[in-house]
Amino acid sequence: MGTALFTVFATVACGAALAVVLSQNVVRMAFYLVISLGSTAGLFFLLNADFVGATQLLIYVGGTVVLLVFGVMLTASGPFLTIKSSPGDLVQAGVVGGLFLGLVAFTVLQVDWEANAVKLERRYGATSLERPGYNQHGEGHTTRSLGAALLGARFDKDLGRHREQPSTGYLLPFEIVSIHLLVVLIGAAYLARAKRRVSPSRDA
Amino acid sequence: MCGETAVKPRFTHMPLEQYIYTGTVLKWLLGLAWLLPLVGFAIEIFGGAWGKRLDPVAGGRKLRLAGYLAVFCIGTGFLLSLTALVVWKGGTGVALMPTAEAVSHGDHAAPDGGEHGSDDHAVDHGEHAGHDGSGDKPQQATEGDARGQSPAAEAHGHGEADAHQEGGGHEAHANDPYAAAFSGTYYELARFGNLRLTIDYYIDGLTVLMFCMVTLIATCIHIFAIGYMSDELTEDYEDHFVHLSGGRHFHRPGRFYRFFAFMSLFCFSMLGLVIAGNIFQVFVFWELVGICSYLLIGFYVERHSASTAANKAFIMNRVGDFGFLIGLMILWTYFGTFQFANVSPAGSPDAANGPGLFQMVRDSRGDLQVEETADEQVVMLQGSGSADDTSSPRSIPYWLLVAAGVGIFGGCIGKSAQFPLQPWLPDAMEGPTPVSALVHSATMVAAGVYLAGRFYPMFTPEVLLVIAYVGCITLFIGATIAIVATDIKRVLAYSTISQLGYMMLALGVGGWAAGIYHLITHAFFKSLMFLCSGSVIHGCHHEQEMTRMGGLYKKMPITCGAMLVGVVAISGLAFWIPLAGLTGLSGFYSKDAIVASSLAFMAGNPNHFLLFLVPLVTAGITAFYMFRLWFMTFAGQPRDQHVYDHAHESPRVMTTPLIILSVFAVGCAWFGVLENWILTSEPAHVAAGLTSAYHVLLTMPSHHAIHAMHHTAGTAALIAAVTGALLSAVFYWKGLVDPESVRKPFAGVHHFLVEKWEFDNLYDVMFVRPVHVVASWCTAFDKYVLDGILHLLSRLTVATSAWDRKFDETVVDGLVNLLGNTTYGVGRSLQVVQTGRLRQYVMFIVVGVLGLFVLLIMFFPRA
Amino acid sequence: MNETALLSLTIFLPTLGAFALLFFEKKAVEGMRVFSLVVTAITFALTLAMWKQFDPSVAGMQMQTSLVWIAGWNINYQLGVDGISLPLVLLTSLVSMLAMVASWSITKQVRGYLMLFLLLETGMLGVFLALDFFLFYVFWEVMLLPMYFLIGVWGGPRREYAAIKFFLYTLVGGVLMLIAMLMFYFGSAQSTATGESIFDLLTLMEIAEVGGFDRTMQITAFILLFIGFAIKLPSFPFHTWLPDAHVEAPTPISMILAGVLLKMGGYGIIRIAMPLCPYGTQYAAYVLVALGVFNIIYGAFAAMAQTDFKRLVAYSSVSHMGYVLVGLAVWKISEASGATVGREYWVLGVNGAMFQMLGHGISSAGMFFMVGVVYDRVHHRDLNKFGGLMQRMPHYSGLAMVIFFAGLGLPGLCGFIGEIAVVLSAWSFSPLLAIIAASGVILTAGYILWTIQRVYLGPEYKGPHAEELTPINGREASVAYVLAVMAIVLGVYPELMFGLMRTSIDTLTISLADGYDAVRVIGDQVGAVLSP
Amino acid sequence: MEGVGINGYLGVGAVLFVCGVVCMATKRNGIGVLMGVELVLNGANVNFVAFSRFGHLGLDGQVAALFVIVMAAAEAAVALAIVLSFYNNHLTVDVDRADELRG
Repeated sequence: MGTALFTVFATVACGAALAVVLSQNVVRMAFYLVISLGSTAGLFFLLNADFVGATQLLIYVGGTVVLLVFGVMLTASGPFLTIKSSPGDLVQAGVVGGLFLGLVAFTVLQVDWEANAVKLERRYGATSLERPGYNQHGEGHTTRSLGAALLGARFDKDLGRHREQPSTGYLLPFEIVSIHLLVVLIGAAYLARAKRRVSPSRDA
Repeated sequence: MCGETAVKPRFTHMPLEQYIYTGTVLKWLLGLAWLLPLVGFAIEIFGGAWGKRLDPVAGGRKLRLAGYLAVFCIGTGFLLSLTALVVWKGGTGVALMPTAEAVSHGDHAAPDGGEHGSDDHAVDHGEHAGHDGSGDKPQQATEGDARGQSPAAEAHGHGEADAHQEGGGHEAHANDPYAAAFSGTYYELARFGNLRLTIDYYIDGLTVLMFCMVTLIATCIHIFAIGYMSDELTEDYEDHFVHLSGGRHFHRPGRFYRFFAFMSLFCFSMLGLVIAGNIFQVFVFWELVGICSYLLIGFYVERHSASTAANKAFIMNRVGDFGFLIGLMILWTYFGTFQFANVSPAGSPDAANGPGLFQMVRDSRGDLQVEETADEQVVMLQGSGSADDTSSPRSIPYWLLVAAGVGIFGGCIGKSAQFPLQPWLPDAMEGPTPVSALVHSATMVAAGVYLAGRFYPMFTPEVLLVIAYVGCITLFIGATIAIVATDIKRVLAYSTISQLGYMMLALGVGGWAAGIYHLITHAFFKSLMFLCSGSVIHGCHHEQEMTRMGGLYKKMPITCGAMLVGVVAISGLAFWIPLAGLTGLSGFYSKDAIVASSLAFMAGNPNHFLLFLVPLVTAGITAFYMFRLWFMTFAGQPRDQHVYDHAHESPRVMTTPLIILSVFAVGCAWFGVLENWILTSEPAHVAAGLTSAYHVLLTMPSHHAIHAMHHTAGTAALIAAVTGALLSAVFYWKGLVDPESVRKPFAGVHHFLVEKWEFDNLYDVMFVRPVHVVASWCTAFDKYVLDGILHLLSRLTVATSAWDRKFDETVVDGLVNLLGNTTYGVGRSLQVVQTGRLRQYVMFIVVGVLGLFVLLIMFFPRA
Repeated sequence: MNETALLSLTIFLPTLGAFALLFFEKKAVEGMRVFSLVVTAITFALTLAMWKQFDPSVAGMQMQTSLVWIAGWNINYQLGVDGISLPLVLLTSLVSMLAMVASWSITKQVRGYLMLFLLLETGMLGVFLALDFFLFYVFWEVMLLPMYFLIGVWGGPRREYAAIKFFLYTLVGGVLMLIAMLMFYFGSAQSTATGESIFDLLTLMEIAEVGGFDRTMQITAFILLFIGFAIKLPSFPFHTWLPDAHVEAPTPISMILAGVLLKMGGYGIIRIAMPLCPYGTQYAAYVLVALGVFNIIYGAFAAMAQTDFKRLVAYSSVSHMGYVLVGLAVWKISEASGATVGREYWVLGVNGAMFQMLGHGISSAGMFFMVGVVYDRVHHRDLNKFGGLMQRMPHYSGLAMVIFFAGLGLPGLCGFIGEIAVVLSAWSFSPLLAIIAASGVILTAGYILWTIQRVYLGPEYKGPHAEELTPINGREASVAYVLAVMAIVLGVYPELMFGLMRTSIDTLTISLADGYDAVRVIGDQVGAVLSP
Repeated sequence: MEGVGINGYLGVGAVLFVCGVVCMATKRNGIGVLMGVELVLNGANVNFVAFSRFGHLGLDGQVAALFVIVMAAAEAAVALAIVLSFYNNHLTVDVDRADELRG
């Protein structure tokens, strides 16, 4: 069941991503992108990362892509919907991309994950796979732990254990990201405000 | 230093006190006579210049004082010289008057051989002081001290000469020239260890004789010059020989005082030359007479010909002096002294100065001591001149002695205008006539002969042969040119050259006394003739061409007569006078002696027959051209009426000296006094002659041999002279043959003679022009090569600095720029990558990551 | 007066005078001239006082002064006078004084001229009196600069060229001397008692006398020093600066140049090059004599071809200074034993050379002055455009002839004694060279008489400005008379100077011979042996 | 684990990543480029979460993924603003025209 689902989601995600690449129309690209991102969210679910998957759907599929579509709408005035890449570029990028894919695949395959896991167990103890902070077997229970981690407490690591020092939380990054988002929003708003200063002929 | 040397302690025939006394008196008498003209010179030159400035108007009259002062100086000098003669004669006990027996020998008035009956050196010892005139007592000579022979003894001995001639086996005794000599130092110029440069005196018979002769003649000439130069007394002298660019004649103030100043300076120099006790001093005064001659020849400084002639005279003399210098260097190096001879007896102040040249080179018999060393012949020197190496007897290589002799004789060649340096003398006639009379006939040019005679002991037979031949060539050249010369003074000048040649010849062939004899007689009659010519020139208003004269005997009888005396004297004519036998004027005797010497020489050396034939023939030529001169000037008809009309006899101030000189020209050789006098100074080795020499087979005639030839030679010379005189009369008096008709077939020869044997042209081509060429080469070398190198260097430096600049600009700056440019260029080249194209950047990133991974995998393989 | 202060005072009095000139008003030209003349006259008087205090029988240095100057390098302010330097000092101060009298004709920037002139005199006197090599070198260079300006500012039309030529030549010489000086400085360390390097000439001479400098060093140093001094002398082929410098220099400077500066070359050789390098001297003796002889002939020939009056006199200087070279170097050694032979002749030669320097100092200064007198009037020097001066200026011409005859080497005048002494000494060294040297008398007579004929004799003056040919004035006559009288005095009474020089030169030759022997005998190891 | 192991997820991440890169490299449309970026980030997120699941990171990988998502959102906003601004200036979204910084 899991394998089948994975196969479906993986295939869809990869195919949509490929479609994004190959598509020339920006609107279609946006559509395929939504597909791809959605499928990835499915993969997250398969990986027991329910909160992340949800966030993926909400923010990515529901927010970011909408944003992109707005961008398309704001800019794509007729002829610019389709800006064709040259086939040469495509081939060049394809080759390079293929090589890169091969490299990454090679790297991934090089690692003996089983041995690695054994090694890690030996270092951190056999309890490494225990998930004291959330329900290990039930899906969709990571939310509480994640919220605590973002606030600085690592239930997933420290709960029920004796540690001289508590494990590192993500409170500070969280705050930074908050401010960051605020700044970005203001900056985006500033950048995007409409002003026509330059005549089009200048870029001819 | 000298006391223990090989030279024996000297002693003269007079006691030490007498030597010192007489020597001191002579030293100061002659020294005063010598220095007086210098004082005169100083007063004349400064007084003249100042007097003229102070009083330009009346200056002319006062300037005459300069002439009187000069006459006073030289006249006093003459009186002092006479006094010196008396002192010398009294002090040394020399007898000048021959015995009555000798006088009766009219055919040759002077007893010249000193033969004695005995086979030994029968000499009169010097110790017998006070034997004046009676030193004829033969005495046994001890070995080595053959000195102090009184010439009177010879005179006496001569009477018996003929009787002993056949006896054979007897040899002529040696005269001791040091016996009647005094030497010492006036003044030391400089001294370096044992090397001394000094002003010395060497007073012997010859010195005294020369002093008397020079001062006497100079006095006469000075007196004459007062008259002759009187036209210089004006403030506005017009020189007709100088044409200015405007065509006018040259006007200048008279230079009376300057003339006499130079004359006085000359007298000083000449007397210094005569009194000189060393060869260096001779050189000093040699140069000084040369410069006086220069000044006097160039007296008319505005005449180009005069200044050129003066230059020529001085430079040609310098050529001779070059030889002189070489001689000096050799002598100085090997002898370490310049002194002729140091005759001061032990105990006198100058005795410590060591032996002189003559004493070193010749032993007490007057012989050279030649030794064979491994590779050369050397002459051993007697005594030692240097304290450095008294241990070993010093010697001089024989050939160097010859070289030294030839070198010194080179100076004589220049000064006495001998071949090949004779051309300056005729040109020297540019000077005023009294100058020609004094400087260029009687004294200075004779100084060469004097020096050759004085330096005689240093001459080896080879040198004598050179002297003889030089004299022989010269006398012939001079005589031949004189035949064709028409300028009255030039004729006399060539005649002077010729006569000087005779003197040299005489010295060269061993007739020492004959040469000096002729020097004295010639001085009298030649200065007489010059003064006569001066009188003529003065009377004819500076006309010197004989072709415009003639018949002047009526206008100027005294001059004419005096000139005739001179002409007869120089021609060597003699007359049969009933009571006295064959009697000639002074020249007859001296020339007779010369011809006899050369004949004797030829008898000993048949190869050198020219040395007899040439002078004999030239004796005839001499008579010819001298009579030609007289006939053309005084006899016959006037050739130029204008000149004749204005001619007049000279005033008494000029004729009186003529008469005085005439007297001496006639009679100075009579009674044998002169020859005796000369013989007192004859070098020791002359009398005996020499049978073989070291390098050339030469025989020098002894007195004996010469005497044997006397009659033959005298007769031959007389015949030649008479022939010449008659021939001259035929041509120029009686006009029986027109000279032109003879000249025509010999036009080439005539031209050659008129051109003075082409010497001037030859020298011009051979020396003058090459010198100028070399001079210009030197300048060009400096200008183009040395300066060229310098400029090249400077240009190179500039170029180098330019390169340096370039180097800086290109290489050094270039490197820096290259660095910048390369960086820039790399940047530029990377610019290509910086396309600004976003997509490409992405590609780069990917490729870069790929590359990094590949590198990581390759170089950091998994452990 | 205090002996030691005397020398310093003599040297620096002109400098003080030069500074005192600053206090004159600019307009007071005449006052400045008179003042300078007084300064030079007092300097001359001081040198006469030096002469009076000098004891000619003592060979060594007298009136020595020695003060530490730069202690770190052993440089001392060391002065002294002996028989070799005293005559030249006298000559220097006399010629300077006369040249100052002749300087009245300078009208351009008088103050500057006079100051430089006086500084120049300081330099010259210092060179002759210094006993420390470094001090000598300093004075040598001190003298150079004023001369450069005197020629370059007050000279003739090509003055810059001449001045630079002079400067460069002399500077090159100075540099060579500097190299040699340092060679001795560093070479002396192993021979001094304290093991220190020194510049003290006297001590260096003592070291050289016992063979403290090895052969190679002596030869090298001698060549360097010799070239340095030969430039000044001047000797072929380093002489071409001389004619140009003379031609362009104003008359008084020409007098100084010929009368004094050239002597420094000779003095340097005899005071420094020879005593410090006895072996080198002997090694090069033949070359030196040959060079000197060549100078005599070459200079005479070159003089003969000149048409510029001053240039002629300049070349005659080259010729005359050749005798100096000959006289100094006629040092003969026996080929077999190596010992000095005929030292008397060498002594004569050195004496002759020294006297030749003095005589030439008088006669050439006089000749240049005589040229200057006529140049001041007619402003040209073309020999072919003169003539008849004897008529126009009889007084002047008479004096000129005396001085020219002195240059000609006429007996009784100063030129003769030196020449004859040198020539007489030469035969024992080398007959061939002696003969060639003697032949110079002919050429000398040739060019001098020809010059006299062209300038003074003849009927009329051929050049421009004939109306300017006025008789010489009293000032000019006084200079000419002093020179003419000096020429006669030295010619007639040479003992005046020989008496001063004799002992010193005698000692010098002995120590040179010793120095040569020391090196010859013990060879190169001597330095090692002697070092403490 | 049942089903696919970590390799599968990593492979998907890699594919997504490469697709994003190729997308960035080929799209001339600025929006397209942005989409490529999103894909890349997404690929990375897959990896994070996969390691969170299969490794010893605990929730760290998920937290990182969350941050990436936030970052992506912010980035998208800003990039979109830039694209708009670019469009305003050039009247196009062709990134090849944006070569003002060309060297």
